[in-house]
Amino acid sequence: MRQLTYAQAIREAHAQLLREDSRVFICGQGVWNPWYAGKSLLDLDKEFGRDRVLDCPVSENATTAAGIGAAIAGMRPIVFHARMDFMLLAVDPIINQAANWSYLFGGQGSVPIVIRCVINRGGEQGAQHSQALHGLFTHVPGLKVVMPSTPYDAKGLLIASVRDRNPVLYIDDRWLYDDSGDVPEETYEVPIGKAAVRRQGKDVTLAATSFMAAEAIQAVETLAGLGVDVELIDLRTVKPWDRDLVFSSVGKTGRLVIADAAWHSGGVAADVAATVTGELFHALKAPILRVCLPDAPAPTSAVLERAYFIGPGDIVAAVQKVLH
Amino acid sequence: MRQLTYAQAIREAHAQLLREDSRVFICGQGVWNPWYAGKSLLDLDKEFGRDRVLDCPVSENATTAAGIGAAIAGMRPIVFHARMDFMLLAVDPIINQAANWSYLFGGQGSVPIVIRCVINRGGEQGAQHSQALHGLFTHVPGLKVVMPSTPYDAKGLLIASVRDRNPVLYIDDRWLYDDSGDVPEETYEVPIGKAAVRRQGKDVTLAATSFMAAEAIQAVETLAGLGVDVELIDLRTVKPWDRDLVFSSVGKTGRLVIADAAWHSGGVAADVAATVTGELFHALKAPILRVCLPDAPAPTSAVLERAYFIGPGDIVAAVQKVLH
Amino acid sequence: MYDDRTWAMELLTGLYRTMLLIRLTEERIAALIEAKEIKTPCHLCIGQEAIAAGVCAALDGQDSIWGGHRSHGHYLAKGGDLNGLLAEILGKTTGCSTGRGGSMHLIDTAVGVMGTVPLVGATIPLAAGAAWASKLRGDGRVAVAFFGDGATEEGHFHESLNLASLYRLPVLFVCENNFYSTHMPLAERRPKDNIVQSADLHGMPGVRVDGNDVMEVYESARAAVKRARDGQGPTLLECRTYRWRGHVGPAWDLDVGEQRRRELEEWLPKDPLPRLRRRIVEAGGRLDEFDTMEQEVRADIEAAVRFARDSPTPDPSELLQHVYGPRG
Amino acid sequence: MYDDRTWAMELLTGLYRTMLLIRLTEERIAALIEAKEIKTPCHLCIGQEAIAAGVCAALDGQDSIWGGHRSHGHYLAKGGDLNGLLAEILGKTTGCSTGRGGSMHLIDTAVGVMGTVPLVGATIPLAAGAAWASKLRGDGRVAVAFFGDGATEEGHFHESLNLASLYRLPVLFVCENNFYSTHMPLAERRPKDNIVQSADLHGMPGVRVDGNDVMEVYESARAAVKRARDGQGPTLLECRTYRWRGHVGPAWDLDVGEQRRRELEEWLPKDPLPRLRRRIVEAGGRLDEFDTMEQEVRADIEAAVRFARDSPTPDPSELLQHVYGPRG
Ligand SMILES: Cc1ncc(C[n+]2csc(CCOP(=O)(O)OP(=O)(O)O)c2C)c(N)n1
Ligand SMILES: Cc1ncc(C[n+]2csc(CCOP(=O)(O)OP(=O)(O)O)c2C)c(N)n1
Ligand SMILES: [Mg+2]
Ligand SMILES: [Mg+2]
Repeated sequence: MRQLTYAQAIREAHAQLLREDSRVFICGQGVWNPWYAGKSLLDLDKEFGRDRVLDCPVSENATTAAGIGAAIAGMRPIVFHARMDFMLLAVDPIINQAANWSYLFGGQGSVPIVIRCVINRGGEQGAQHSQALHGLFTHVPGLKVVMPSTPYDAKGLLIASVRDRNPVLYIDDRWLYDDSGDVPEETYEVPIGKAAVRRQGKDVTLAATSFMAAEAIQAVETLAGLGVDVELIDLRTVKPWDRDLVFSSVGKTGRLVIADAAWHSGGVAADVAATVTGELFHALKAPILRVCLPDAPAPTSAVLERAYFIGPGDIVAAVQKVLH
Repeated sequence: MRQLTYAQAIREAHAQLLREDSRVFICGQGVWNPWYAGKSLLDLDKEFGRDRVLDCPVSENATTAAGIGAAIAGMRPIVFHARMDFMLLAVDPIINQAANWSYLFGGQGSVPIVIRCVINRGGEQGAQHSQALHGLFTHVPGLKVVMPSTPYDAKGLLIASVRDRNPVLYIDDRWLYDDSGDVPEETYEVPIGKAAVRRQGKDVTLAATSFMAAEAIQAVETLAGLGVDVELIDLRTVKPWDRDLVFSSVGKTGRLVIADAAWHSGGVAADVAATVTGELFHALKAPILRVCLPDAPAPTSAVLERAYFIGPGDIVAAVQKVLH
Repeated sequence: MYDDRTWAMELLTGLYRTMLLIRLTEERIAALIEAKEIKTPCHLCIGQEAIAAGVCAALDGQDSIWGGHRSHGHYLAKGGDLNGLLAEILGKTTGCSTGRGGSMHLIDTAVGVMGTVPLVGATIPLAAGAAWASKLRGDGRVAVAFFGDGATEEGHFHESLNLASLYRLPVLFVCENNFYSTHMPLAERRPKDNIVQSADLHGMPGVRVDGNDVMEVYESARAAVKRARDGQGPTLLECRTYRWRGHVGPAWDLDVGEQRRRELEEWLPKDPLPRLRRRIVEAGGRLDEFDTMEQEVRADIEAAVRFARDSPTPDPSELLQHVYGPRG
Repeated sequence: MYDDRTWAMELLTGLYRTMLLIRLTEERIAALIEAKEIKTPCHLCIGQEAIAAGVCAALDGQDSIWGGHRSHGHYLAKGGDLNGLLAEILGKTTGCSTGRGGSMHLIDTAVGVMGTVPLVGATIPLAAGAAWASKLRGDGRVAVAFFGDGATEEGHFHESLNLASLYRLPVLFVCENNFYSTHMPLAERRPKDNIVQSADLHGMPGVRVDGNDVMEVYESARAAVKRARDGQGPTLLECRTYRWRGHVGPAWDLDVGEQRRRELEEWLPKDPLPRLRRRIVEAGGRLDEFDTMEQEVRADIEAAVRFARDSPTPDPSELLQHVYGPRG
């Protein structure tokens, strides 16, 4: 099948959505320039015009809130934040308004917005340009949060997110932009809330998110070489995450490791671990381990970055730990 | 010993801190008027002057960030947010700046600020005036988060928070303001990071936060009546929470219920459950249950509020569940 | 100063009827609060009715309005269902927000009340966004954000004005400057009494209006709406007015002391209703018509109170409905 | 227009030396980036040196400055340690932030560099807070926030100006208007080229300054500092200038096309260094002194590069240090 990179897949989804639905528009900082978005929005402004692809002032709060207002008024905006760190200025409209809107009006209002933000870390950028903050939003009812790890999902989840009538946080990872994979030319949806089994296995369930789901591929191969048969689940949606699939897998393996490249305390990994312990306790044969970032901001110096960020090796170690 | 209400205890701590340390000042909306803060700041402006007790414009971001700047410059500000919901406008300076500051300058900067916010829910106020959002902040390294449930702790934790050299979120609950208890007249600190055993027990460990820790008193009595011997732990600090005490208690009881009046998905309860499962798995005899709010915004209509908020009954039910 | 051709008697009486409906509804709500029949916090707009009435009279049904915590008047002026308002405030399923929103979260999309929410200033950018939608669709609709003087202290007020002006969005920013944010007078919150000046900074017209003169409000709003529909972008209206009751609830709020007492003495005579009433009489309106009108309005309000009382409370089993909308 | 008494030769040569130090350091850093020896993103201030130099010359050692992502110049102008800057950018333990901050997070509290951080506009309220501290302590110190034109689009820019003006805080808001926010020209981000007008809205003096004339910058800053110390509150300086290199990195950034090329042609002749140099020569400065100065500055920079290269990288075992400060 046709191969696209992760960034190209995102760009294609945007283009097809802009083409198929006149209600779709894109706004945010950096959408006219590859500096921020890499190839993921390349020349969309030239193709669809700068009315529908709008590079905005440095006003995260109002840009996001205006997108919310446009969504309530019937549009299908995609608000872009080149870095998730900057989106903290827009937490108020996202949590107080977008997340609550449907409920507090008894379902009479809905906010079909996609708030797209990028995890863009490493490269000695430091603490304020590295944060993976999805764990703040998975706590909040009314929001959906998706984190594709493959080009296929990057396209399919963006399409599903834009077509969903709820506020969806679409989080892509700059470290995945050059990965390639099969991507159909036509539009298709990857259902929100459904995880994917990347590898069947019987010894341990490994549930991973986003970049760690990609890193996990290598880890499970290494483990296979060591005779460990891992079932790898890519969560894809972290709110609401796929209880059925995770439960049935853990029901089978009795062991669970969760890999999420966010801070260790709290967050998605903790919620998955807590939920499984609460509801599947008697199926568990071993402690549930989380492979996450240390509870510290990101440093800059390359030697510290190498110590800070996690990868396949950390996954392998955790899986071996739950087996012995 | 002398009895004070929770609100009076908070007020006394503020007054003593203003008296003992000229670096302390209070700013935020509603500090000159009991409407917002109840008796917890009553007439402090009259006693200490409106330079040091400052009622600010409706500018949560800049007020909080200016407090952070003043703290970096050597003051000991207490920034007040009458409702935690409003503080979402100040998440950027709290997370991007205050939490990261010490680390990214290698310890050369510190942010000795107390950001005090109130959980003020119920009363048919609805979704945007009811949120208990501590779970957003317990995910973030560099922050400390305290949630007193008694007048004694309300005073002692505020004093400890102001004397701490790190950014501390001090979260009090409007539903506790009229509770009374023993409060020494002199200044004292309740150490940050230390939980309190409210009742010794051998059957189940119940770890509760803030208002739920108060509600739990009644629940454990009911349970005692039913012959269930609960060890009740008031976490008091939710970041960093007291691993030693929780671990030793669960090590003894083998059973854990966590009560936190915040949304069920994610948050502190999930982190405690996940951590105990990860590190104390073999001591566990039963699933860890969380007693939390449903994953929904707060409704207004009283009948829905009654269904939405949780209390002793929910705790009792959960404890009985982990016993059978 | 008025363009007299526009002052047909129906318009005048229509404006009066709207203000009367708001005034009497708010007073009825005040009574229900005192009777402890209402629990949800209500921020009454008594004294400020002319702004809601004047602005909404300049709008079409298709146009949208967005409000805040003090928006009973905006809801009613735009044609929001009276029964739905009372039922919502009494926490009933028949409420405009099905009993999930209370006084501070009102909606009636059928008449363009898109939503009122109590985070101060929150709907300023939302209204700009609705205008953005209209500009992209070319549907000719105008959006209005109602907010107070306090809301202008939120940074996103400025961010929103800049966006709306930059993109020439068809939106009216209607600031009801009642000189207070809760207990805090304007002078303790900003160096100058110059909210209207924000417009010039952000490159749009700003008009300072006597917010207790409904005709002046109407004319200014009409001009701003025309500008917006003609694609010339947003306008900021600073409507100067005064809140009679407490920040929240029915109390006359003399508690905040001397200053308020003096100010009230000065503002009560500026009551927008008698002012318009005089004008109508000058224009030949008959006094007995006012009595008929008042009886009709009171009857509607009492019917709405009965409707609300007779309506069922929400079923707790539906607590978790609508956390997510359709398709999710 | 200048008060000549203040233009002692030492002041002029001091200003020149500061600008030269910044220029040559930035060019050296540019070379190290091209040599791939520097990885941390560097936002060079080449062409804008006069603002950092002029403002900081008007400050005392006790005064504090706060910067952003483009702050190498601010750090050096305030007297920040050159070795510490180079070592930080090379990611060494001897860096001013111990290798945890990189180019975008600089600090040297000994000389009043309180912190530079890359969240746009983030230090505007922080500086106001430092000024608040000074007002409460009565220590006579002034705080300066350096930020760009893009930062004025963040709502907290306005919130901060309002707070500072309301409380008469001793703070200077120094906007370096280089007409770009990354690739976006000012005209695509706000309706009017009127940043300075924000000052009047918020009740403080606003001064538009030729940001490439170091003497004009110095005089305006000195007047604002005096106002601040006298308890008269904040001032906004809009210093108009131009960024020569790319938003980030050493490239000349002609990629953004014709407009940039034309603008550069117009701005390169306004280079602040030759302008001051001419002035010094008019005032009787000797040319050979410039050569000596340049040799000295280059020697310092090379020494700093050597120092940085010879310094150790942080020990990974210290990764988790300083997440929390002392006492916790
Ligand atoms: C973001 C936010 N901050 C603070 C509050 C608390 N609050 C509720 S109403 C109000 C006063 C707002 O004043 P103004 O905007 O002038 O409206 P008015 O009450 O005068 O109609 C405040 C500060 C809030 N609801 N939201
Ligand atoms: C809050 C936030 N939003 C967006 C960015 C991305 N960003 C980095 S630098 C920059 C340009 C800022 O322009 P300006 O303030 O004029 O400073 P200049 O780069 O021109 O010196 C932007 C938008 C950021 N760092 N922080
Ligand atoms: Mg007001
Ligand atoms: Mg700029």
